[in-house]
Amino acid sequence: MATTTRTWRQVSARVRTQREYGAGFRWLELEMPAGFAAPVAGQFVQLLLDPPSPVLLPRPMSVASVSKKGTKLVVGFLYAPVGTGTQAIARLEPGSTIGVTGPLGQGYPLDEPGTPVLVAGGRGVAPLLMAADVLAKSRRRCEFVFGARTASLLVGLAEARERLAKRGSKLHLATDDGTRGFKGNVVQMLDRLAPKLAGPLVIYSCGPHGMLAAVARWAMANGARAHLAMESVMACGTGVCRGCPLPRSAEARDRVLATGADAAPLQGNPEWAMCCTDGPVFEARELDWDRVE
Amino acid sequence: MATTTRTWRQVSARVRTQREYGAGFRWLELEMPAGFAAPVAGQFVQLLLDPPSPVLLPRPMSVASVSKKGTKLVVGFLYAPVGTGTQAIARLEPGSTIGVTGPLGQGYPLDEPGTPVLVAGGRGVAPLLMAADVLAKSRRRCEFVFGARTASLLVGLAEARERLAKRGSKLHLATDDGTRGFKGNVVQMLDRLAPKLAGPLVIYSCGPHGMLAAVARWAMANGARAHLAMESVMACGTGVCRGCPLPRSAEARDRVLATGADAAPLQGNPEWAMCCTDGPVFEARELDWDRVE
Amino acid sequence: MSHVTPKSKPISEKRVDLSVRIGKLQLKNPILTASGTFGYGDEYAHVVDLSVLGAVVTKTVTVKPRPGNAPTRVAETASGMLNSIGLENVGLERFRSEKLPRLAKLKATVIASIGGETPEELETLLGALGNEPGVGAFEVNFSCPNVAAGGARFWADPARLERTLVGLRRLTDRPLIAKLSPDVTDIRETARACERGGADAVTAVNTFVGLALDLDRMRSKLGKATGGLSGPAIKPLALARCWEASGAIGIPVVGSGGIVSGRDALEFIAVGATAVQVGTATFVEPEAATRVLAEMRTWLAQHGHAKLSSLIGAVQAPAAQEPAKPHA
Amino acid sequence: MSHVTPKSKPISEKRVDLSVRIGKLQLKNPILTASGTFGYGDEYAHVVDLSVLGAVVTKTVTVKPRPGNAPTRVAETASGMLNSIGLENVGLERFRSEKLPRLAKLKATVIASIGGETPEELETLLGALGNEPGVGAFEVNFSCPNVAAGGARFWADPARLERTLVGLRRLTDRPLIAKLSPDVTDIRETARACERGGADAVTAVNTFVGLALDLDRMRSKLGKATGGLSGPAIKPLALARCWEASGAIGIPVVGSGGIVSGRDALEFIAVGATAVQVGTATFVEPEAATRVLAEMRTWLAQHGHAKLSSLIGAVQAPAAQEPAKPHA
Ligand SMILES: Cc1cc2nc3c(=O)[nH]c(=O)nc-3n(C[C@H](O)[C@H](O)[C@H](O)COP(=O)(O)OP(=O)(O)OC[C@H]3O[C@@H](n4cnc5c(N)ncnc54)[C@H](O)[C@@H]3O)c2cc1C
Ligand SMILES: Cc1cc2nc3c(=O)[nH]c(=O)nc-3n(C[C@H](O)[C@H](O)[C@H](O)COP(=O)(O)OP(=O)(O)OC[C@H]3O[C@@H](n4cnc5c(N)ncnc54)[C@H](O)[C@@H]3O)c2cc1C
Ligand SMILES: Cc1cc2nc3c(=O)[nH]c(=O)nc-3n(C[C@H](O)[C@H](O)[C@H](O)COP(=O)(O)O)c2cc1C
Ligand SMILES: Cc1cc2nc3c(=O)[nH]c(=O)nc-3n(C[C@H](O)[C@H](O)[C@H](O)COP(=O)(O)O)c2cc1C
Ligand code: FES
Ligand code: FES
Repeated sequence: MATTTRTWRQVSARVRTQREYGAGFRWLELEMPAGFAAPVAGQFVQLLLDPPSPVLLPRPMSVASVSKKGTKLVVGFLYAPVGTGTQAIARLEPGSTIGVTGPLGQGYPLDEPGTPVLVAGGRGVAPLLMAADVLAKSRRRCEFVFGARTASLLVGLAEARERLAKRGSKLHLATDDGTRGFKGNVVQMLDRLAPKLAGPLVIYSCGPHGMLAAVARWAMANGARAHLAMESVMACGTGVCRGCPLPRSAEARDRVLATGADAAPLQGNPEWAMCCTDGPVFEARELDWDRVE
Repeated sequence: MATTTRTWRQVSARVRTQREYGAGFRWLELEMPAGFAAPVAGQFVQLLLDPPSPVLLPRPMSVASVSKKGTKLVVGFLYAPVGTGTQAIARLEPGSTIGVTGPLGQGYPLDEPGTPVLVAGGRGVAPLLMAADVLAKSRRRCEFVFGARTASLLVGLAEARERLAKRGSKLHLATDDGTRGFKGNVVQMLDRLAPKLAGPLVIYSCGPHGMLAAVARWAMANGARAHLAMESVMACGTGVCRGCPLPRSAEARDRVLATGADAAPLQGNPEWAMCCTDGPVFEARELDWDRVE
Repeated sequence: MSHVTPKSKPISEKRVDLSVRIGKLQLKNPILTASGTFGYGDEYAHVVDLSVLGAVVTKTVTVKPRPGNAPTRVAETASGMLNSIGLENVGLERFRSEKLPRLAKLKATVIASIGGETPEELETLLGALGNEPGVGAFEVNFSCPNVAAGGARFWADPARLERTLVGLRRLTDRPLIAKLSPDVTDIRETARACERGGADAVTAVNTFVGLALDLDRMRSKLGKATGGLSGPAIKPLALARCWEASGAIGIPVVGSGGIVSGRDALEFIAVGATAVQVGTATFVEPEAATRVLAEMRTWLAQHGHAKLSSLIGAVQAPAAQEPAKPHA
Repeated sequence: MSHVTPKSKPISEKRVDLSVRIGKLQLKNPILTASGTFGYGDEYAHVVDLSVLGAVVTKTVTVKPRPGNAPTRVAETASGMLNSIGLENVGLERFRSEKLPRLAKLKATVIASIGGETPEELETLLGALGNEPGVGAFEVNFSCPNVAAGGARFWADPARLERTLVGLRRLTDRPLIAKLSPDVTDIRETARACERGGADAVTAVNTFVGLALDLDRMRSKLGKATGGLSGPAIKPLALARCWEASGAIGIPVVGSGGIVSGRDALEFIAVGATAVQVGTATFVEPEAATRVLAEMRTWLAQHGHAKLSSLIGAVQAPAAQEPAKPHA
């Protein structure tokens, strides 16, 4: 749920490193100035190219890692240069600057009870590796399901394997075409895996909306809770423009209507949740998955 | 006068070198692909940043040097990064590419009889050094008047001195504040210089419009011919948009009206000459200097 | 257009008087936020000191809460953005009970934007809010391009505008600002109708109707076919309409459309705007409005203008529109 | 808006039929040059093979030669440009004696753009050119924003448009295309008036009235106060107007405004345009029109569309404008 204490700032950050990450993705690390709050897994920032920029609006990007280098906060991103904005970000050299607004939105509630099952699709792996680290710090191991259409799209697999092993978590691979790991999708994998795990399960997931909807439905059908990191086209990223609606479930709608301002401190729209401030992480029961695009 | 045989092309050129040139100016050298005709002194090109560009239109730029490096044509530019477009050009690294449309417009008619006097203001020095080279090749020495408000704005002075000395031409410096050379402007310098030169004089000039107007008036008053490189805001640079008018003199107007299509093969507008195709170099008597901005 | 700025020596920024007046409302400076781009003010309060702005124009409020349009609601275009929010807002009740008190605490000068599908709805709103102590003025949104009923086209009729304003005028003694659509054949006519109806000012302009297609899915990028275009792309269009409107009426004009810098703000003021609104720029840079204010103050000081209000309409006379030397 | 494209296998580019028809005029493809941005055609003939284009629309010609407006005539804006050329052109006589023969040699399909300050002037032009063998169709410029008389606002009156077209209709058997201004409250009304008057098509749209200020000189960047805005900045606005016009009339619409790529062209076609014009893009890249044509052909082949004309209006039904799931 949205909180009224806002900690985000807009700052100018320095590019620390930037490199190819495989499968068409890139890895970007920014050094943040003092005063920028450390993001938690599942939160995002808005990246704004310095002027003159070929695009107008900032680009939302999930936080993929947070670390300290000396006294400096370093924030990492795993991204695909798909269009004008991200391609321009891809050309930034170390030492150059970029605007960052954040941390934004609601991250994963990693303190929920249950057996944590992390379900990643493609580049969704990054925030979940970050979540796995946090869970490990509070001595909770997790099951990490990593799926993709085909083996070559299991982006950053080597790193995932290494980091999860270090933390005693278990990696389960699934590819639609069976080129790596289990042949099938992550939901079929959940079906296989669940009976072996101690309930209740609490799922944290990030990936394409189609996958997230399937995971959400699986969770609701199987009595698990699931927290899903959504995306939407955005303008402001801060809840102001009302540009990033996601359809609330009937249940959430009724709750907003019943409890009014308390349930939705920001604006209390019973019909639509805002991806940027009510999310981007939503529990499965919050959204109407039939209407999610 | 505009010619109907068009030789310009739009090509992609490679940045060979780019460096500071002093007084806030930069020197840019582009390696042209085969098929790009060698520009003559006084002509210009349109530089178009590769997409995604922060500006829409190409930027007109006078050719400041033309040379052959091996089989490659290399074209040089002396420019000031004054706004978004030229500042973006200033960031181009060697090896990167840029679009070039050209050569465009009418250059200096360097074969006119008389004693050549080249009159440069500020960055106007570049095309005139190029003109001096061409004159030297046909064994004509020139008087080179180089003026600026103050000594530090005599951009590329060292290079000018060296190149002109090599060709046996004579450099005359003038600064408004007397910090270098003659104290006064280039027209006062012409007043002093003219009596010592064998008439008729043929002046080639490049610099701010105010200076060019003064030179033009001096030439008309003193029976000299003067060819002045003008500028205008431009869109196409190729005579099509009709966006770059300069006011014709009454004399030119009557001539266009009398001779019609022959006098102005492109469009024959008696009122306005187009900077990009009728110019950018105009003889003093072609324009109405009272209406030049 | 004629050149009227005296060439003066720079002065200290402290000496620059930025105050302007809209009807009875004295503003400490002409920089306002644009409705719908600053929420209800408090969303940005932790990064922007609202009390330094000329005023905060709140999101358009309607009688009933509105959930707004289905996704997708925003799409970027060349130097602009399309939006189809559909007037999502908390409704009159919560606006009054929750939003206004918070703005009062933040010491913002508040201009409340109200919107309705009918003159009656606007009267209901103004009847309820017209004497609220926390509201300095009202902006009446006659120009939302994104609602099925009561949108820009409905309000493009000068007679309807005039009649409606006459009705509203009786309900409040605060200044009434009529926000106009640019999508009309002649904005002078809608502006004049507002003046006749008793408006204290007009805002020129709201967004322009636009469309962007997702070719691969063969449908609009927005959930509705069309949206409203804002941002730098529309600045020249908004500026022309602001200039036309201000030449046609005697009441102040508030400029809006693509303002991103202090220079942009001054361009609107020079063509006749008394105040300006910063909209889309805030999505890019939350502190845009205060930066615009600072840049404007610096420019004025550097150019020796001690009084901003003397620049209003500096470039205005429509007679001077013709070139200096006419020619066949 | 509804999704109608079948997901098909790619086909060979050679199999793509690009032909379209405007009245009696069969065009080999829908890519035209926009009036005023391609001169009289021959200026670009050494870099562009005019015979591969759908048609070349020539610079608007008036009865008498016009010298055009005083400087400055162009100014760049965010993703756009303002122009105030003022219909500089060689006049009817030289157009017929010099320009048309050259275009004929270049094997271009020619659409002659004509402009007038009165219906009578247009009749004079069409009386003289209406049966010229070198002209395939006429575009009547009812929408120049940059002339004192006979400009966009003069022609924004539907009744005047209809009457004038009725008069022109008698003077030629070639297709008549009415080029409309976007600066109207409802382009459906001007479009319908043209259809009633006997036009074979309308072009939507010409440039939008805009203004850019030179703050340091406190005057317009142009010689006249306002100019016409073109380029990518206006694409969403032009697309919306093209979509509205094509939904309102039964005759073809020619799209214009900000088209730079094959995808842009297809967006206009998908919202109902039968052909499109490439304007400002040509100033940036002289070969823009042929590149747009090539990109369009490639897209169609890759998406398995054997017939471009089946895509015209693929995204059109205004009824489908509402979101799938309406909500209060
Ligand atoms: C909360 C959030 C977190 C995100 N995290 C990441 C991340 O960690 N890594 C990453 O690579 N991308 C992430 N994205 C997506 C990223 O923001 C878009 O890829 C980016 O905005 C595209 O910008 P562009 O200028 O390159 O492309 P554009 O030219 O704007 O568009 C190119 C393509 O990307 C699509 N696109 C545009 N905006 C979005 C968007 N907001 N979401 C999804 N697709 C979009 C367009 O429809 C188009 O097909 C995230 C988006 C959101 C909302
Ligand atoms: C024929 C010709 C030859 C030129 N040769 C040179 C040259 O050799 N070296 C050089 O440094 N510049 C030259 N210029 C000027 C150069 O084209 C402009 O400086 C450039 O277009 C500015 O682009 P910008 O995006 O950096 O600035 P903008 O942001 O477009 O404008 C910044 C400032 O430059 C002014 N400006 C814009 N366009 C022009 C223009 N066409 N002419 C003059 N001022 C302009 C603007 O009014 C503004 O004050 C030439 C111009 C022409 C027409
Ligand atoms: C996302 C968004 C929402 C808007 N909502 C409103 C609104 O509720 N009421 C209103 O009068 N104008 C609204 N506007 C219009 C703006 O107030 C402003 O007039 C317009 O965007 C042009 O200014 P700009 O280019 O600075 O954004 C909205 C604009 C945007 C972009
Ligand atoms: C410099 C310039 C001159 C133009 N001259 C004419 C003209 O003479 N007649 C006309 O009908 N349209 C004229 N136009 C409008 C274009 O034909 C076109 O409709 C408009 O520019 C929008 O398309 P674009 O964004 O692709 O340029 C002109 C446009 C520009 C930029
Ligand atoms: S992006 Fe503006 S409200 Fe979410
Ligand atoms: S710049 Fe287009 S005609 Fe000269």
